[in-house]
Amino acid sequence: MTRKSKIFSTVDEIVADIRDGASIMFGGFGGAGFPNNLIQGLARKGAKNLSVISNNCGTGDGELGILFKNRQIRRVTAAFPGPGATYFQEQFDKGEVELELVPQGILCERMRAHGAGIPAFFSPVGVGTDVAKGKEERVIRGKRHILEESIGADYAFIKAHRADALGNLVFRKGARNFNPVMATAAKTTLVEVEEIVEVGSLDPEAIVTPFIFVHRIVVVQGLRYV
Amino acid sequence: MTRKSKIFSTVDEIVADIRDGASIMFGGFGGAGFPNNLIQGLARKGAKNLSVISNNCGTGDGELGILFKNRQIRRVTAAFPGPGATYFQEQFDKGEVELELVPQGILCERMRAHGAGIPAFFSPVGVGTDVAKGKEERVIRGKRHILEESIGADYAFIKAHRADALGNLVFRKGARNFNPVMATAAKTTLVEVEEIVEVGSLDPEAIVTPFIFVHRIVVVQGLRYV
Amino acid sequence: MSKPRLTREQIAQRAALELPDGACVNLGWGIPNLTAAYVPKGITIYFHSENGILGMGPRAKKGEEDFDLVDAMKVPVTLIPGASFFAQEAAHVMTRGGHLDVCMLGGLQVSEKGDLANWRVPGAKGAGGIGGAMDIAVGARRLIVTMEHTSKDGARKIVKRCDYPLTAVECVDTIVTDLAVIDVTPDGLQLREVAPGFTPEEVQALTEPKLHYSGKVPEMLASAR
Amino acid sequence: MSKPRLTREQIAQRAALELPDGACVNLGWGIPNLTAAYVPKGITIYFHSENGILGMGPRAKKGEEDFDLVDAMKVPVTLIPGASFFAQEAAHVMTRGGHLDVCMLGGLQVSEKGDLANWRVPGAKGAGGIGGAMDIAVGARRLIVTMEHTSKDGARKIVKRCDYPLTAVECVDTIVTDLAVIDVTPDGLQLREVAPGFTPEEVQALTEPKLHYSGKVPEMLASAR
Repeated sequence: MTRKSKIFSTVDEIVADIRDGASIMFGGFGGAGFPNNLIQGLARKGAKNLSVISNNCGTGDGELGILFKNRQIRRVTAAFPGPGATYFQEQFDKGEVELELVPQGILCERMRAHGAGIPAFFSPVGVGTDVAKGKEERVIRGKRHILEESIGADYAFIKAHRADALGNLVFRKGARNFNPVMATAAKTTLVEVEEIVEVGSLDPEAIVTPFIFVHRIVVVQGLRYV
Repeated sequence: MTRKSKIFSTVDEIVADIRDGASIMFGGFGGAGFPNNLIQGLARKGAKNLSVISNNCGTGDGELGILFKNRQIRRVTAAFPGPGATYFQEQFDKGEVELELVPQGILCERMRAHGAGIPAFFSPVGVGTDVAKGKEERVIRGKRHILEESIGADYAFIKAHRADALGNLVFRKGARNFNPVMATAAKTTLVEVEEIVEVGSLDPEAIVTPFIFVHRIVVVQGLRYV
Repeated sequence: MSKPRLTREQIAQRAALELPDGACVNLGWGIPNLTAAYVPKGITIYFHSENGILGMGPRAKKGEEDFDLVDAMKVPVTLIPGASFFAQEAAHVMTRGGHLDVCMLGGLQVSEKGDLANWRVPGAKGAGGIGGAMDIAVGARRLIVTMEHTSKDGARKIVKRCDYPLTAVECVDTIVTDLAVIDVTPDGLQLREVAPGFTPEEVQALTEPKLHYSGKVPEMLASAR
Repeated sequence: MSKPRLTREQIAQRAALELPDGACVNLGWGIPNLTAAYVPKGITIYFHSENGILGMGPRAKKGEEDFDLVDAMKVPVTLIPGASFFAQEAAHVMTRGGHLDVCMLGGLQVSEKGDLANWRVPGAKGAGGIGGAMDIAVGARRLIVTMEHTSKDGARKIVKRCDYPLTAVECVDTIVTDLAVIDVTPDGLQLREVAPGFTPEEVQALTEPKLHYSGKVPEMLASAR
């Protein structure tokens, strides 16, 4: 049995098997750490009816914007869709896209739980708010909590700074954000990196995402929408 | 208001206020990353009736052993007390010390939950075993799970390799183990380090435990029981 | 009622005096974010951002921006010594887990019991957005809300019971407005300071629940002008 | 029944053939731990340890031990290129979260349904210890139990129903013993191989639940001798 390399030559190849109806997580926050090349590849690929998880919903045509513009997304789980997410907001107002609005830390925690084999947890966040609607409430140690379920996806699209050929990852400054936790929570994690280095050349103490969580790698010049 | 330095000059000073009946977490696994100097200080201090959390229960007089030898511990939560934990085993057999035996990953996860503001979570680990006794069971997504509660402590005693004067920490190889998660789960975290460096000299990308989780630091030559 | 109230900058300046030396602090959108510029000299505050930074310094200078080093408002910032990077999930271990010393959020309404509504105006267009506010409100050791005392159309924002969608219940410790500093206590709202030129009675008139105070209420600190 | 069975080393050697190139693998105490020495040439296995290591290499040579670089059995090890360190909590995200390709544990009893008992002999003295076994058993993508087919006093260890304290229910995929390789399937136990010199009937006689097989059952691979 020969082991397949995780390294893909092009963005189009790395996304080639994404089917209609897939669920996909997208890293990125505040303009940093978005897998914009992978997103562009997915836009070209044209898979539709996607269920996505992302902190926000794009900014104009940038970041997730192009996927909304192309009407590839049916449902989104987000913490802060954002006023700049023009295509999303239009479709949301017309009832053409479904939104699950989630507190940001709970969005992280639900993904982490999925990656950690934890199906549900009690949380103090959102108690007594719209977020609690339809959720089980329970008083634990005298405080009100609601039950939150873990959330996974078929794919995570993430952006890292550097990878080795096995898929060990390091990130750059605030561009780390959602990327590591999403890598743990998806069946298949695709990463775009700016640079690929020899196996063994990343400091084992400083690797942020061990390769066990990474399945496909493409090296490509970073794209940023400010 | 003048900010107090976190740096203590001696082990005896850093543990001076530990009261009888305190709950304390102890890092360390497999002989590595044990805060042995802090433990020795606590043995000298003599606080009794302690409730402790530790993967194991010492090896002879070493690691937690001295605290059992001194009969300072009333109750222990552990994953693998260990055949070498002679004082613990003696007292356990005589019913003189209370044990809560917990799967190791769940021990970590319960501490992480505490540090993350999560009071309880459902877990697939221990379903149908002695660990499930007395715990709520629930089928989630077709699989059986049990409810686990978070666990915190008054103090965490941990060992790191290097600290800066603020308390940012890096660890050494497998000596990281339980130390970072315990730092997040205790009201007051005491750390013994081999070296203290200038603030700003640790790589911000490679800091494992940010200083927010660290309250007291003492520099002392590492002690190891092999 | 045309007496000058504090400006947004002055609210931020007053709020900054609530920060103890060495504190780890998260600032939300709006007035809270202005506070960073007014940290009193001689103390160091470690600003936290939800994207995984502890120890943010001032905004980056023009031409020196690094767009991987941004705060939660997408503004390029700098680091101070002792800063660290971590993942978003770890950033929220800090918020929700009760590790941040002080957090400041803007407010649309604050109730007598310290309930906060700050993320959505009822009937507003669009999807709205929660962001990190709920995790922060629930977990902050001390939550300060900075806001104008009344809305643009003159409605009272400190109310007996919020009718806007809530961010979190019983979470606010202190309210700093353009008219007052008010502490939320188990015994009700305590009026700690009033804006220069205003009387407690005038502030009470613009506040729905009862304000408790006794004797002369000090003016909001002069350094805040 | 005095025919020679496989030795513990040979069980480990046979079990090692179950490991695919590039797999991330955790080995428990006992026979599983011996497996690392028998990884076939030309493939690379990334061994995982609960204390936060992925990519352990062979034991450290005498005189070159680093006692901060130990496996879960406290043995000083080495690293291979691509190895990383992380916290115990993250190590168990890998175990429980279903990220490890193969895990091997020792066994006291395995049931027909794949229940595993491996951490405590009923009535034994002392507190016992669970360690990481329960997280590993629940989360492994593929769980292989390596053990002797019968206990020292001749009792059958592959049973209809475990009466020893359980480690996890319905978790075992494959059992490698000194007599056989057996897969746990929804249709019952499938006898895949028998030890050289043994017949399926002889193995069945030492196994409580029914073993399914058809035709000639191959011998446990020769390279395992």
